[in-house]
Amino acid sequence: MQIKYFSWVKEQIGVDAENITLKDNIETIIDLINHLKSKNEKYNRAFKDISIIRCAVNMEVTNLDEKINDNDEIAFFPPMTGG
Amino acid sequence: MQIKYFSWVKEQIGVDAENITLKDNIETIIDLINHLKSKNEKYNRAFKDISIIRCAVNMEVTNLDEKINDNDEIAFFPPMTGG
Amino acid sequence: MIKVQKQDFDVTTEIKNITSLNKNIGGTGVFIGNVREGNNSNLQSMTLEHYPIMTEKQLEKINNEAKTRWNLIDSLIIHRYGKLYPGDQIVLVATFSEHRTNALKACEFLIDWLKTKAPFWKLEESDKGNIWVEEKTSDIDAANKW
Amino acid sequence: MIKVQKQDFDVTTEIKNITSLNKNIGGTGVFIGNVREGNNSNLQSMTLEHYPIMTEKQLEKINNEAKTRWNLIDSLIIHRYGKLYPGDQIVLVATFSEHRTNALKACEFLIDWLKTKAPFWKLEESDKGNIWVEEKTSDIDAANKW
Repeated sequence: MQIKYFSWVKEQIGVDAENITLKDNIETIIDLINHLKSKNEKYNRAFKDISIIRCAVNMEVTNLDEKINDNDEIAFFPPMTGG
Repeated sequence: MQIKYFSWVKEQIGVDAENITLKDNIETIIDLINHLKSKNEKYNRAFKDISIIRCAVNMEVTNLDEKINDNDEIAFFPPMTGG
Repeated sequence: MIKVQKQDFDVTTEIKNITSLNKNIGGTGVFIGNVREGNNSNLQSMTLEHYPIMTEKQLEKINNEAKTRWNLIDSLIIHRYGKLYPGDQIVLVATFSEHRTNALKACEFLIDWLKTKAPFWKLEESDKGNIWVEEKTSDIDAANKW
Repeated sequence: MIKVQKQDFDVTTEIKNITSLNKNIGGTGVFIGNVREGNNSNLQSMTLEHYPIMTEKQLEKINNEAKTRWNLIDSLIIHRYGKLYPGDQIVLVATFSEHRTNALKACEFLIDWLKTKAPFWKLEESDKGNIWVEEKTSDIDAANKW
């Protein structure tokens, strides 16, 4: 699974993308976030306030309870500020 | 007094402007219209339906009961279609 | 600013003349009106007559009204007169503000008021002959809503 | 049409590319967004990051939504990314219709939706340091009103 990060989420985590292999107990985006937070303090900080985290699965904006699987492209970012 | 005509009002009357001297019994625009209509059939036709005649006194849109005097510039025209 | 002119205008030039003077303009609202060929009548040309001097006065008044109602850094109306052809530009309204809402509302207001309050009259030359464009009820309603 | 690009755009060229193809366009609504210098922070530059491919998909979706809701002959969104400076153009929205109301409403809708639904993030570089622009409540409200 490829994960992409944008804006200050990317800055706090320190990479703009990474590949991980989904573990069996990760079924939803929120599971994935909890898994990432357990890895180290950078992820923990980036995902501290989940209310200002938005995510996309395969380039579609979704909710954090969305089911995911191994060949999805997941992206995490703050609220969008286009225009 | 100078009178100006625009659009089909001008076409029907046949001139784009004319000078007239106000008679004593002409106090308002509607008096002026009635005076003009008495002159000949062209005016009579142009001012036949007063509901689609607009007028301006000294370049300000006004109502037909507006008082006028000899040094005013009066204009008659159909509803404006700008933009 | 108000311009009543026979010649065409260049939208980029007109906008940059203003935005280049003020780096706090965040939103520019623009409306451009063009001569339509029309679906049935096969329009050949359209002649815009106007009332010189009164036109400038009226446009100035309408423009000032917009500046009173919305927080604008600047605004511009260019209105052409004379003989125009299908596709030609007739009118440009441009409103400049720090934020988009003021610019967009003022732009809509200006073109709505121009339709019924600017002393122009349009003669359409088509297969049907020469016909003066009549006032539309929808334009009166649009002007009255502000 | 959708364009996501680093380079600047010329408003006249972009509009004429479309109006020259259709002589039934009577009204064109345009919004141009520029980088504001700001009143206090003395902005030096603004870097727009975006999510390639998703950006195009989202803009296409938003643009199609406008075409579904209003009677448009065409519409165009150009959104820049990369490092921009005060006064620089960021975004162009242009909507083309037979009559002005459709064009103006669709234009307002498009810029409102772009604000919260287009995957761009703005980093402001100023005297205060580098600060990511936060979502505004007024922008969420503006998007939700449609």
